[in-house]
Amino acid sequence: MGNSRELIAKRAADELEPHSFVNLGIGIPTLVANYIDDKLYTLHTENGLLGVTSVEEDAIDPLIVNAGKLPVGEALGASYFSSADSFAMIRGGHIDVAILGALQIDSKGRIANWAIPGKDIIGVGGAMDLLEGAKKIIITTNHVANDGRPKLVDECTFPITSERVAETIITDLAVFKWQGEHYELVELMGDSTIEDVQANTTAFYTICNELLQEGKV
Amino acid sequence: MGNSRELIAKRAADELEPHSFVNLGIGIPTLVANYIDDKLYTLHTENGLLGVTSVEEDAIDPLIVNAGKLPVGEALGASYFSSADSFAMIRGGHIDVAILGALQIDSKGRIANWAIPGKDIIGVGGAMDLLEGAKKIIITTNHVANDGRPKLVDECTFPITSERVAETIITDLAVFKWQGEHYELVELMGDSTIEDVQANTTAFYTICNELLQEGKV
Amino acid sequence: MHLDIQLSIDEALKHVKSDQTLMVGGFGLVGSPLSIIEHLTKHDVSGLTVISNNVGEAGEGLGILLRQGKLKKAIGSYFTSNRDVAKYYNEGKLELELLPQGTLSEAIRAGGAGIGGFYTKTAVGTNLAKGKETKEINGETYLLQEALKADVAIIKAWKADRLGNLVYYKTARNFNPNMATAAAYVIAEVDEIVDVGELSPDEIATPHLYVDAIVKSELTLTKDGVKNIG
Amino acid sequence: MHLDIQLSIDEALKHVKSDQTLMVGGFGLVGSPLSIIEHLTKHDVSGLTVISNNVGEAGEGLGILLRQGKLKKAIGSYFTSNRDVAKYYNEGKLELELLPQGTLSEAIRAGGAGIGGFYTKTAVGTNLAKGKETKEINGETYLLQEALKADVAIIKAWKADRLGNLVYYKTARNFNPNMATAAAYVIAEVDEIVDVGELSPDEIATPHLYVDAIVKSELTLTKDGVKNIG
Repeated sequence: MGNSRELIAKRAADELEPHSFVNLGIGIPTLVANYIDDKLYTLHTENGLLGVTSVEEDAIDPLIVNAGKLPVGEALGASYFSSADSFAMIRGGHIDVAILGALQIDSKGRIANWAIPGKDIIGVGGAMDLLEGAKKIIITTNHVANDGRPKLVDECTFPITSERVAETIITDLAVFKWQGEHYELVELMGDSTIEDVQANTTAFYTICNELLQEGKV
Repeated sequence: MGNSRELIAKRAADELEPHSFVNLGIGIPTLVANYIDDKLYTLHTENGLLGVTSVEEDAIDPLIVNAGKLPVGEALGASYFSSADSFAMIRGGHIDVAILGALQIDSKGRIANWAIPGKDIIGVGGAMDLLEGAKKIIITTNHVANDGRPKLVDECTFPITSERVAETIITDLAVFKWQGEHYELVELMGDSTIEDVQANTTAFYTICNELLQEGKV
Repeated sequence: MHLDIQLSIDEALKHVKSDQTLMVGGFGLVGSPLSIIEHLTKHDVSGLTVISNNVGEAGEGLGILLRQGKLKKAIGSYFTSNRDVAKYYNEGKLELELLPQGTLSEAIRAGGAGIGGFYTKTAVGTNLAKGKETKEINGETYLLQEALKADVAIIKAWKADRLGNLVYYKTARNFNPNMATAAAYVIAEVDEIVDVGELSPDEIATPHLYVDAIVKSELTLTKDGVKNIG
Repeated sequence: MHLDIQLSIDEALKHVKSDQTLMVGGFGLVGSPLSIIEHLTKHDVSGLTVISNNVGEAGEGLGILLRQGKLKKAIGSYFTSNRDVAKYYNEGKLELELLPQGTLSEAIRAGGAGIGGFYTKTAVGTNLAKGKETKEINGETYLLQEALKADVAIIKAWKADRLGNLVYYKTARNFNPNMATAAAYVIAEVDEIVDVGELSPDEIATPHLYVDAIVKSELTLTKDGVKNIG
């Protein structure tokens, strides 16, 4: 489990173009920071810091935290700003990529990651702003929920976070890319097979030619 | 003329409550700065400075100017900010008093001070924002226009700057205060008489009891 | 002379009255006016509406006010971290208004800037859009969010000069500068009060016209939790 | 390594093309990107829409571009100080859109912040409200103003680090930080370029994600007018 999370995070890092501005969500997305050169990327956290880096235990400043309220460090060239200014950056389209977790992803490319039906809806944080505003969305998540049910479903049964499509999905089984109308399975993770993906996915998707030709079906 | 301008400015200064935040318009309003203790008042200029003070010729910094693009100084405790932040202060009701000039003032308390009919309307600056946002408006102006015509008229023939009522009018002849429905003449300036005011005013106004009792009519 | 606006916390808190709306700065406990909140728990007020990203933690910060029954309503973006909030909400003891964090912070800024409302794409098509007006602008759908204002804001800054000019410290800034603009009375808790002129005019984040009272911190957030420094 | 975004002015200006919308910082000549404008007068572009508080002065700054026939439209708050503007407007050679200065600066901020439009009371009931939607919010009438955005912004800052973080100098700040957020490509003219880390993280007014190119000033505004420092 820990290992698959690291694998997903590492794969997400490969998606990033050098010199891009990236916001990392809570959970697996946070681990992406371990796989990127912080001279090549600039990390943003919505509570008001551009230029997030890791921090050693003995250098922790309790007043420097990320959106998950975890201690972080200040990169060279960093800047601080208010919440309103921070979300102006996000909403205004100035963040190149947001890497986020998801509870569900559906055939329309929509994400649900803020509320569970039947449970009280009492927290949304910056999820909706990031999904709306970031130029590109990468979803990192385990392929199935803790109860074994598919997370990639035909239509979200959990409340959606945005109508906006997430361009890239990276799970412990596979990588999917949005192709204008639907997702395409473009890569298998680790030693997973197309059968593994099919058995655990109820969302519609196509399979890219390369995988079909490699006879991975 | 110069003297009456100074007289008006001096009288306007008397209207200010200690520790208030004041924006001074171009013309006579700018002169008000000469009659106030800058330890007791904080002057705002809409191009982005709170804490305006006068500057000696040899200390002029060409990059510190007021809204009239004239060189000013930086008071102790001053701060600089962007145009959007500066007008947020104005529009948000954080400026206690704006002292402005006027081309016309009408019986409804409305001010015209940004455009002349027949001339091209190509400049408004911060006039509308100030009239809308300042908690209190003091108009300082000569009682009549350069051509001798009244400025206090029944209804503005020039385009109005705002529907908002200006609370106090100070001219070289008199001081008027808005009384909920109309202006009241509350004070005569210099050695002017009520007859002078009447001869040069077409706006409706009442005369306060004190002046009537003093037999100034 | 210029006004020295330093007050004791209890003097400043005389401006907080029952049934008012209160803005409270901070992201969790970071940048939260911990000392003012602590004093507020001892004030006899009720029926408060709080506008704050969170309602503190269970039994900490604003969480104490909740347990004391002083809160009528909370407007914020993330109440999940205080388990009491769901409990009080379900028991009908607390009203909630949940806003996306960016919409919340922008609505506070709008309140301070004299903006009646604004159009955002955030939350369009979601459950949080329910009951809100939409509008097409240049072919895209936006949601109307009205401005938020408060009677009193209690905020945390790093340093103040005696006039009330403020600077903030790192990610302890968060909602504080925006809340400083959006309330009729603003109380800023600060770690340090310096002489007028010591803060550079180009660096001041909150000009003093926004601040009505400055009070000294008695509590501070350390690596090992909240500590008394009074 | 981090990108060094310093360019020559002419390289940076390759991003300005005919028929684009250009934001230009400055309040009069104060905080105006004088060197970039000077170079732009030598570029072969036309049909430009400029969003700027003024159109420079007659034959100075943006006023030269006007005389060269490069401007199609000007959006601003105060064109009065350049007498040419009225002349070109009356001859049908220049379109004008006049906005109150606060509405102009807020519309630019909105453009950068992903706000589609906002409601302001400024200009309600005046000639500048003509053709604009109104709305009642809490019993008061507001006017809808849509956001402004641009293809390119040319702005002036005081210091930049090599990443493009910016700080501004006194009242030369004005429209510059807001314009830095509201254009697809942002060119910042600066007096001084310092190493990364020299600007304090709490003081940076424009974080580098907003800035695409930094160029060195060749002209500066002195008490005796514009001087060459190249």
